[in-house]
Amino acid sequence: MTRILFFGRLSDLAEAEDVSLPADVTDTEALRGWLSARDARLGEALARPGIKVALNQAILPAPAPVGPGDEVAFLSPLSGG
Amino acid sequence: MTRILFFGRLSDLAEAEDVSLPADVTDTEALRGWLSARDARLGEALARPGIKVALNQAILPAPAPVGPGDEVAFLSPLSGG
Amino acid sequence: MARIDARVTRNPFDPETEEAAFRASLVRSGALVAFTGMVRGEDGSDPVTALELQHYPGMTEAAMRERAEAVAARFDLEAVLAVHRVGRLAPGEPIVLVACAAPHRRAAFEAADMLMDFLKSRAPFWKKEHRESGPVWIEPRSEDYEDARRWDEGTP
Amino acid sequence: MARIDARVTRNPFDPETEEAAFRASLVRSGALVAFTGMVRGEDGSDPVTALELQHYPGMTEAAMRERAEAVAARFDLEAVLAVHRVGRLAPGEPIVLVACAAPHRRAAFEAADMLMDFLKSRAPFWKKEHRESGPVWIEPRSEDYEDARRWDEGTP
Repeated sequence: MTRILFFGRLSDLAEAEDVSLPADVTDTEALRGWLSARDARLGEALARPGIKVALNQAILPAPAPVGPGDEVAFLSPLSGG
Repeated sequence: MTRILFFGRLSDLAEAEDVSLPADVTDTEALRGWLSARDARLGEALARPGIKVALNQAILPAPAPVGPGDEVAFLSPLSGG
Repeated sequence: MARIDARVTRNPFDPETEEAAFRASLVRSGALVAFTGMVRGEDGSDPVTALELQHYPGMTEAAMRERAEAVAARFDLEAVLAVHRVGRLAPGEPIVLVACAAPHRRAAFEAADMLMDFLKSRAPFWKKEHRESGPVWIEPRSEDYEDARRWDEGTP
Repeated sequence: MARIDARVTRNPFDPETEEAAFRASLVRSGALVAFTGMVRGEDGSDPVTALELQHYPGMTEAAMRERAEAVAARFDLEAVLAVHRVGRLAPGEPIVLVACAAPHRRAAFEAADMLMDFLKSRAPFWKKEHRESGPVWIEPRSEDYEDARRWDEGTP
């Protein structure tokens, strides 16, 4: 299973879930496409500028391989303080 | 009477006093000279760079007339905070 | 290296109590700069009724510590404190406290400033304002990103 | 115009108690920056045993208020607090507290920074350190004057 998380504005559109990824979803970019195909509204939000992807709690500078046991988080623009 | 005050390093060398100024001491610069003539060590300290003169609690940009009822303060470099 | 205390709290916290304990721990500092951020309520015709703060448990705490370490590596500091609230907050409630203690005041000021800039746009927190007109997710303004960039290596 | 509270005290004061009262008075601020200056004791081989702070009664209070007003005229602030201790202080004791509250954090940071720069070299206080080797009058370093000049009109 792969854990998928959503934060900020994205968390209004999708719940955290544990999924078995299809065989062709092997990196974070393919995962984004797969999630977008399942839910057009979420897909639109994931395509917005400023969305970051974290793999196992580290923000990715570029798409990276993903598989069972990983935790992938889609992050709306950060806003603390 | 004119009140003379000393602050900071200068306060180690001279006490506050109320004086009747001689007739020829009519401005703050003459007052500095008169005090220096009375006490060479104080005079040396008053000649150091950074000494400011306040007349009636306002720092003077240049020598100013002084007379009975005035309060003149000689200020070592300010150091708060 | 400075002592670092970086925490996320779901419960309300008292900035002055935290600061007093922080100050009592100091032995070589002459300067302490503390920043407290509070939920602003009054804001024209559409006041904020609550602020909701989300974080990414685990990642957020690690990021706060990492940001605090970056600040401590840059300035001569004795200690750094960062406390960040999450959950649902009422107007006036403290959101964040950052305190930096240093031998000299310039380091304390700049360190607190830098750490706040980092927490504002580079730590995994998300803010949703509940207003009378409805909820609004808050995103950093372009000046928040610029503020944070001021501290980047090689930035003019 | 911001509310201003500028005070000289011969008695010890508690920065966090002052700050708590200051924070409780705020209605429109999202940011509070507080600077606390403390007597440094440890300083190599010749530690400070006491700090003596002199002021010019009347003139000092007026100057503190004037400096606080200059800061309030420059930034969008809700309130400014400045408390400055005089008399004989022990190592660790607070010397000065400056707190600035503003709707936005940049104004609060810069205002507190500016007010401290002004108190450091442009307010009538004098500091004498008592060290094991004897007493030393402290004068501003050239960087203290430069720090204060940063805020002058027309300075680049």
